[in-house]
Amino acid sequence: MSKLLDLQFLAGHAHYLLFIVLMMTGLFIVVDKTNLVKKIVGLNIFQVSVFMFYVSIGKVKGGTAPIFPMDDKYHVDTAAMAGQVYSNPLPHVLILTAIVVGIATTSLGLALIVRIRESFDTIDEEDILAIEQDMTREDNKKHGNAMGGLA
Amino acid sequence: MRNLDLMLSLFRWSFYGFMCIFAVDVTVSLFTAFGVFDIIAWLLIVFGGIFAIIGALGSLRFPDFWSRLHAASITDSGGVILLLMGMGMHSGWNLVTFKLFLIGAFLFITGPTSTHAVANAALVSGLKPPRQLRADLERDDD
Amino acid sequence: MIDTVTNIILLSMLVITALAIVRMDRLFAVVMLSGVFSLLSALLFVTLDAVDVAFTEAAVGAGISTVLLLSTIALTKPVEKRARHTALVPFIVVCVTGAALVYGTLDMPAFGDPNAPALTHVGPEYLARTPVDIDVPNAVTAILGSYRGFDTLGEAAVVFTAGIGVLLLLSGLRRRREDEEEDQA
Amino acid sequence: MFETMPHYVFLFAMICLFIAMVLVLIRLYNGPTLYDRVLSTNSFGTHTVLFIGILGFLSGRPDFLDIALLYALINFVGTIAILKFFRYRAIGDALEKREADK
Repeated sequence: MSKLLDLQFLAGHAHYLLFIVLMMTGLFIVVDKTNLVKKIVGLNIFQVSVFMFYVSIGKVKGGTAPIFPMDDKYHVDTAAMAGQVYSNPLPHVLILTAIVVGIATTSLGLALIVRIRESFDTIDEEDILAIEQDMTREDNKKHGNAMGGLA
Repeated sequence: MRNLDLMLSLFRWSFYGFMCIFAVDVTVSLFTAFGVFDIIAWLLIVFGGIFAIIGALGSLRFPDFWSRLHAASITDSGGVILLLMGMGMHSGWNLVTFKLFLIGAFLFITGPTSTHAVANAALVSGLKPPRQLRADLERDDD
Repeated sequence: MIDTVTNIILLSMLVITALAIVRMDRLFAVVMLSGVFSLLSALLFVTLDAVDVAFTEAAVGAGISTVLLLSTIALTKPVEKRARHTALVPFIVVCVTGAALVYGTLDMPAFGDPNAPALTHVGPEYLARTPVDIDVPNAVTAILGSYRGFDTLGEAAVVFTAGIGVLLLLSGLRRRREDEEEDQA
Repeated sequence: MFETMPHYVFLFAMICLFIAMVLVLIRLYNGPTLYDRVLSTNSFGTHTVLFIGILGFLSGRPDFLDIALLYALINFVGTIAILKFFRYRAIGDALEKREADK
């Protein structure tokens, strides 16, 4: 923990700390808020902070985006690349894939929310829980004896 | 006492003169170190930034929606045009200028359109202009 | 220096936006704040040299995601209810998780360190071979389309599955609703 | 002293845009009506477009203005989508029919 008091160390790791704060904000929304749409928004925040963390690993100090200069015949100009530092393109590729998959899962979750609202007439988690408990109680009343008093 | 006043005014005016000479000197050295276009570009960028702040400040501080609409249009017109023109003049004639022109043309079309759409939606939904403004509008109709 | 300060300011604005999302209970405002959130995160991607990621994040986060959230709210209720439980337990959970993650980052190399393990093996190889093998100026496109083409195929499969799932979930919506209205009438 | 003058100019513009973005964010957070929020979202998008341009010039690679162009486009589409939503309470035509029946 004494590392956190070192200013040099803190300057190099401040990004990571802020990513974690952001991630935990998303987690707090997912855990604490009962509205399902808001939970999806929280999940998005969590997701984006993970993406940023991942992309920040590929960043090189003094580097630029991995887009190479071209010469007159539209080939990559390897001579002009010589002194230039480029950031690592691999995290960018992986995160590009992850973003598209993320929007797919988000849309699936939102479709589920629409169906939940149709069935339960609410999108609040606690209300849904109460309704489900009521349904269980009803079932117990109806079929409890038939199941031998176990259900 | 009179001598003190005289001395103070002398001091003040010499200070002003010195500042004037300093300003002229700085300007001349700027113009000799850089071209005229560079300096115009910087002025445009600086004023564009100031306009952006003015617009944002207005949209924060103005009392009702309709005056905030007016303040936000300052950023959309003054800020965007000045900043894009400044960046274009700074980069010279190349692909970047063309892209900047494209952005400018697009914002020039979409900015007023979206602002009009917001204002229209607000008016249709029943957000009334303040009383004074409404009175002015009615007087114009007569 | 300026890069770091810009990053920190952008990240602080992101955190402020996220906290505003936590506090806001009108879902329209939450959706708009999340649109602003993804615009800001795309800005941060630009400063982290991930231009293509910023492109995608802007299109997906600020465009598609906002429209999807808005249409969901159109089909459901626009105002969030106050939670009945206390926020203490979630807060403790979040703090413990955050402390564990911070402990995990202590051993990481500093931000932008060129000797970090992540930057010394595969990345330079890709950067060196892309101009020779594929001759495309954008290294990200080259890797995405060629070296890691199967990843993209898997992504397409996932998106296809998700699309089928959404269609299955929403297919009978209007029909069922009309049936309901006929029943009520 | 004057060699880095363009640098300072762009830095000044960037700081201005930062301040403006924060002010617009505050208005977005406590705007009383929904239209205030839409307006400030739109304004924030414009600021973002300008910011990317400035950032490109400041980092010495102004080739990334394509992203700014994309932002401008998405910003416009987003604003129109939100307003269409407020007008008809639906993005597609799913609920318009029901709304018209009422």
